[in-house]
Amino acid sequence: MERAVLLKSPYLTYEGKILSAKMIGKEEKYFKIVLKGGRLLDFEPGQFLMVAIPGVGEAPVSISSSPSQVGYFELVVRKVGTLTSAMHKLEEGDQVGIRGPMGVGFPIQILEGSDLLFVAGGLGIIPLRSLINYAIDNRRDFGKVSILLGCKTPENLLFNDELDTWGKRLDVNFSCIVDRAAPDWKGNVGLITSLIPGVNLDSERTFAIVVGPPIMYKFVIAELLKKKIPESQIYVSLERHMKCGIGYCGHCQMGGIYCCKNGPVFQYSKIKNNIEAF
Amino acid sequence: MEQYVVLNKNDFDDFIDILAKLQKLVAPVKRGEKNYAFDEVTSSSEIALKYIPTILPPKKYFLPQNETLVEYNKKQNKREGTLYSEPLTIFGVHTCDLAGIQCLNIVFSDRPMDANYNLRKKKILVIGLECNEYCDEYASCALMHNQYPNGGYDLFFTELENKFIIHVNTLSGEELIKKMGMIKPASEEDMKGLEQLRIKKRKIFKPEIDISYSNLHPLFEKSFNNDVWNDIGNRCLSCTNCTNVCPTCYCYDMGYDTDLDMNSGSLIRKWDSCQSRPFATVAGGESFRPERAARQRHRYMRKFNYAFDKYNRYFCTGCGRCSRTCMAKINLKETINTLIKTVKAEK
Amino acid sequence: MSRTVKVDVQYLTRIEGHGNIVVNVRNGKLEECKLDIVESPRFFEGMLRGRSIFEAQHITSRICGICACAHSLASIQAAEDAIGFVPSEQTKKLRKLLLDIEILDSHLLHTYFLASPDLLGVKSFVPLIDTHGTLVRRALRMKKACNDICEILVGRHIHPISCIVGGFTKIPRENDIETILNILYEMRNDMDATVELAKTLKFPDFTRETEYIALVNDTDGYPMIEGDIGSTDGMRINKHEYRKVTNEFVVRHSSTKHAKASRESYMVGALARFNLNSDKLHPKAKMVAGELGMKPPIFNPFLITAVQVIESVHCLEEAIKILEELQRKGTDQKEAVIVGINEKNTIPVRAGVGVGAVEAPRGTLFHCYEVDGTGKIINADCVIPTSQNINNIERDMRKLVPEILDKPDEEITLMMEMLVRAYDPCISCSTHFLDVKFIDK
Amino acid sequence: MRKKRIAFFDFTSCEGCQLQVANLGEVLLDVLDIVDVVMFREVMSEKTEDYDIAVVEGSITTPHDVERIKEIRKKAKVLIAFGSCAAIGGINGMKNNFDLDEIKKYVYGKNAGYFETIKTSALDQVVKVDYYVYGCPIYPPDFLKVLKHAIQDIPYTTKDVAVCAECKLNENECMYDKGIACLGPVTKGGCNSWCINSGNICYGCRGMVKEPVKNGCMEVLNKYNIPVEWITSKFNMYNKTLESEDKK
Ligand SMILES: Cc1cc2nc3c(=O)[nH]c(=O)nc-3n(C[C@H](O)[C@H](O)[C@H](O)COP(=O)(O)OP(=O)(O)OC[C@H]3O[C@@H](n4cnc5c(N)ncnc54)[C@H](O)[C@@H]3O)c2cc1C
Ligand code: SF4
Ligand code: SF4
Ligand code: SF4
Repeated sequence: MERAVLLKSPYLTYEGKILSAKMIGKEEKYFKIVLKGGRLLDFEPGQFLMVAIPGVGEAPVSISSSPSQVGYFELVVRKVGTLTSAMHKLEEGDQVGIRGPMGVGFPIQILEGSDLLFVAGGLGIIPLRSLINYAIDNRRDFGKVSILLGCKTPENLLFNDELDTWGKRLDVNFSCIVDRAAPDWKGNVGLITSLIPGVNLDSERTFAIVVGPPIMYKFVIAELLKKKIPESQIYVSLERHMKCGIGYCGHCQMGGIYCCKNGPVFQYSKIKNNIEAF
Repeated sequence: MEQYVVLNKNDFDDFIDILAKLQKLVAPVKRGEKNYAFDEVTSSSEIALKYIPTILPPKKYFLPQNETLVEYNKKQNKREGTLYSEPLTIFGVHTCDLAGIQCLNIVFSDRPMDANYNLRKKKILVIGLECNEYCDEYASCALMHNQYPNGGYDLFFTELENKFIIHVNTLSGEELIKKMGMIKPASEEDMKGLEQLRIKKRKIFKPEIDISYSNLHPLFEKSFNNDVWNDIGNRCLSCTNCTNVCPTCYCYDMGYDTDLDMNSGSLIRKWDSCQSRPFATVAGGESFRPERAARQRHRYMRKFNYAFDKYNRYFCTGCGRCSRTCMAKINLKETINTLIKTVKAEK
Repeated sequence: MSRTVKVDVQYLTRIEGHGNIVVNVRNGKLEECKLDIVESPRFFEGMLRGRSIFEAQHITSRICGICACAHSLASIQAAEDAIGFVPSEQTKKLRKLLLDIEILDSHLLHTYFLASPDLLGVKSFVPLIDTHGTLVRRALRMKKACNDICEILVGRHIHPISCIVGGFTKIPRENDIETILNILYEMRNDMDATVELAKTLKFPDFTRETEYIALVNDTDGYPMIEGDIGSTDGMRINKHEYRKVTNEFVVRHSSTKHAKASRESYMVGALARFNLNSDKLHPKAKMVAGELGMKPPIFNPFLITAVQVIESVHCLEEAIKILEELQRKGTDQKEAVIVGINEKNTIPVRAGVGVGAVEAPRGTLFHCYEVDGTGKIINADCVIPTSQNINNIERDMRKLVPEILDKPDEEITLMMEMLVRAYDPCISCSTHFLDVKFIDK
Repeated sequence: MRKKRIAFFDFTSCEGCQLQVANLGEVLLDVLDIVDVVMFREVMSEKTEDYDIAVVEGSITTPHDVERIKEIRKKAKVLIAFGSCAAIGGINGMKNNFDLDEIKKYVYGKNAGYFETIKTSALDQVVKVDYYVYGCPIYPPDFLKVLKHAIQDIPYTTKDVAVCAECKLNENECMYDKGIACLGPVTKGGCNSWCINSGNICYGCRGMVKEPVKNGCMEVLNKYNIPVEWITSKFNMYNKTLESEDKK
């Protein structure tokens, strides 16, 4: 066997340096990262990275910060398995391998000038936060902005400080709901779907952007359709098992399309008939 | 360049000897009672010229089961895309497997380019071999239009009574022929012999299923909710054999492996199968194809529906391996026949 | 003398399995002296009942991880004996080869990792990595070589895969034989170094004459896999009568049975084989015996380790001899047996009792099965070398303790441990109890 | 960083899995570079109570075993079930095919009262287990993989894919093609189809995959005309212990 070094390989990673790291939830750790050598990460909200620790593994992780936030980017990782546990051991100054950005993000050009309704369930807030902050940073490019956030319990809420600022802004409608309340919880209790009927929206001007656990989509989308939001104005971001991130390895395939390459952001009208999507 | 030449059977031994000396040579050999496998050979006596599709298709040489993609060394802060490859000649590839290689070629020339596949491929010489008879009842090469050679090789051998007619298809093939002293140009008579064989074959190789090539795609498009998936789903054991042996299945897993020094190591690509449950399971345990029925449907759809949409080509070569290997006797031809019957009835 | 000594070694180390040593000397009088076997009983004989005779090998090889091949071979021999199957010449040769490699492997493990740390004054081989780096590397290399050979021959050393009733499911090809031979040729250098090492080791001086038992036969070869049961007290009986020798009896403090033959106790293993059959050793091994000054009969159990080195040389050379012959004649691949043959009834079965007797690294190992007309096991019995030796070990201990009473406690303890270790006991093997219900036919 | 301190323990077993460690050859020295083996009774006399990782071989078969494993669990930060006996009960579980009193009498005879024995348990039926190394004996590359994860303190899961997958990649002729029953389709892979490569069948020593298909298997047996007992008798060899019992 001859060994050759490939100058270009889609599986090679860049080096990322962790600027800071902290726990922001029971199982979630936040990372602020820069690419080494001043390399810029040119991405759209909704795109993701393949994050690697050599010797341990690699996993898809959404970029949680907005592209308007320059100088560094942010990731939030929940500890569930091999790689994510290893990531939780990383601290400021440590390195990670980065491939990406991968996939198709939210279509900012299409969204601009319209009303936005964000619906986030659980960890869905991690990728959605990128677009929310983008919209807030470029507030004047958009119409009405509403955010609906659902979570299991109040302790599971991430980005508490940021949620507060969103809540305090007069140009953002923010509501939050939990499945199960804690004694000192004063907010809403119930399923996220129960918030939708109360939202005041102009269905023709509104784009709904939904990210959450698999079971959430069916019910949320049904509510949105009841509100007469056109199917073509609903965007979702889907999670699938991914290995290569570039449309080869087959793990993320849903029907004929690849979640990593054709998604993870999809226009609902385009995939509603894909029997493996929801 | 395109030309036909002739090798006398008496010279076949010498031909293989020379071939084996030039670079590593693999060819079908007998494995166990009823099986064959591509394996390294050094003389013609080891080669099974009459063989039914090998346990694994030649894809194992193009897309190795375990392949190093990246090597790293933490202390030296080094990461390198790596390719391990060697010059190789594959002798005796049937037309169905040639089609399989073509399918993989199409897939891996998508963007971003998979350098490992494409560079390795450049080092492989492919010598095809025509089937003059049917392999067995599992084959459906005629339905899939793969019973005749259709490119994808450097040289192609057709066995006539006492000689092989060789079609030279590429420059590499031509160079190889030049190194062989015993090769002669094909005469008109030889060509007539070849033509006659093909005519004879036309009578033997008839579409194995009563459906036209072009109707397969619409058939599968209409079959998402067919009961047949539940039926085979109930029988399937998820042993993953059907996908591993398929010449056009290329799904893979990737994982890092570290050396014992905990410093250096590599990123390895391994074959993976959509028939196993973990394949589409995400953190939290949610599986997107939890039922075997859905996994089986996915396998079929990838062959007859999705690939056709994307590449305008079926990703089934008709080699019959999946049916042959399946211990639950899930049979591709039967499945398609059931679909034909039930989809018609639905209308 | 009014000395009081209490030795209580819990979980004896560097032996296979769990055992404790208890010695009690009060006012110079030996009150208690025993080797407690505290291994959990494993019920192999009980579990075998109802199993097909063709499954016995797979199960009984799991009795012991160190001598899994010997158990396999004894089990197969018993099974084939019971159903009246006669293996081919090639099979017999391959089995002999396998046993040679097993003994080689086991002796190396014992000499280098279990016994030599005592003789070099350390607690284990780990400190030796720094002080005796070449020695440790050599030991690991030799062990790995045996392992690699077993991998080619039977799939793996621990719980061999391809060696079953009827023969081998996989027969080494030409290139396999060549590979193994090369490994063995290369090992000769390391073996020479091992002999040199043995020359430097100082073994404690102690003698106790006992009865020595091993397989004997009338061939020229060193008996390993076929023969009658022979003893230095002049006994020679057919293997089917093994119970006359092993004579097992149950002792309260031990989960293994004790044994006695012509006298109150006897010894099996390398030293017993040497005392009985040394004239049949390979010439090279005989030479090594001379170099080490070993001449039978030897009554010092501490010298078992030295004899193991001699046997290692023998096994290495024997293995090479067998392989060179196979290389000359070639192997017949058609003899490969298909594993399910039993289920396909290609080997006829009949009711009967079969005995397997082979020389395992630690001594004569007996397996005995009674099967019914369908080939199912009705009764099973396995007599393991260590359970035959334990009685003898205790008697050695009883003689040794008074002789070393003038030494400090730690030294006495160490001597006791070394004595037990010298026997290379294999305790998980020997924990089996069977009330003798067996009807000898 | 201090090297992790590893201690080996054995319960009811043949100690073959520990021996597989000694069989690593010179690789063992590389292992000793990254960890401190502080206790390994089979080949070492050193003893200590201070260890990070307990590698435990063998099943739990006596009341004393139960106490001892609980003690080890208390002291160890990480516990690795090492080999089939520890991970799934393994061959010792065959005992559970019999009535406990009956088998005791058969083997002990009139001395049945001397020794206590209980139904065979896998470690995780008694204490919490962090890592599993399957196999009878363990497959060394598998062990090294788990060890590397354990010293980094990150989880490791054996992929839930049948032995058949590896068997096919090794291009073995399938046993079912020869009309012989094989446990490959229901057994967790990772051994590189060791046994089949050497011409034997798979006996299921690594335990079952998460979702074995009962009805599918039955149909296969019918098709090949293989009596169910051939499969069940093999199945009862290694997989009896975990039957119908919950994990800790
Ligand atoms: C587009 C996308 C964006 C994501 N963004 C985030 C994020 O921002 N933050 C976050 O915490 N998580 C995110 N995830 C999920 C994250 O990728 C998985 O949690 C991670 O891959 C688990 O890896 P592991 O090595 O820790 O787990 P493993 O030890 O490999 O396995 C644990 C479990 O995770 C499943 N799993 C393994 N690999 C993947 C995979 N590639 N994708 C999904 N599940 C997998 C396994 O089936 C198993 O059930 C995202 C996933 C996708 C597809
Ligand atoms: S080979 Fe058969 S049983 Fe195995 S996964 Fe494929 S369809 Fe299922
Ligand atoms: S031999 Fe056994 S493991 Fe291999 S494919 Fe057949 S059933 Fe599976
Ligand atoms: S093939 Fe089966 S029995 Fe053999 S090692 Fe693998 S799991 Fe164990």
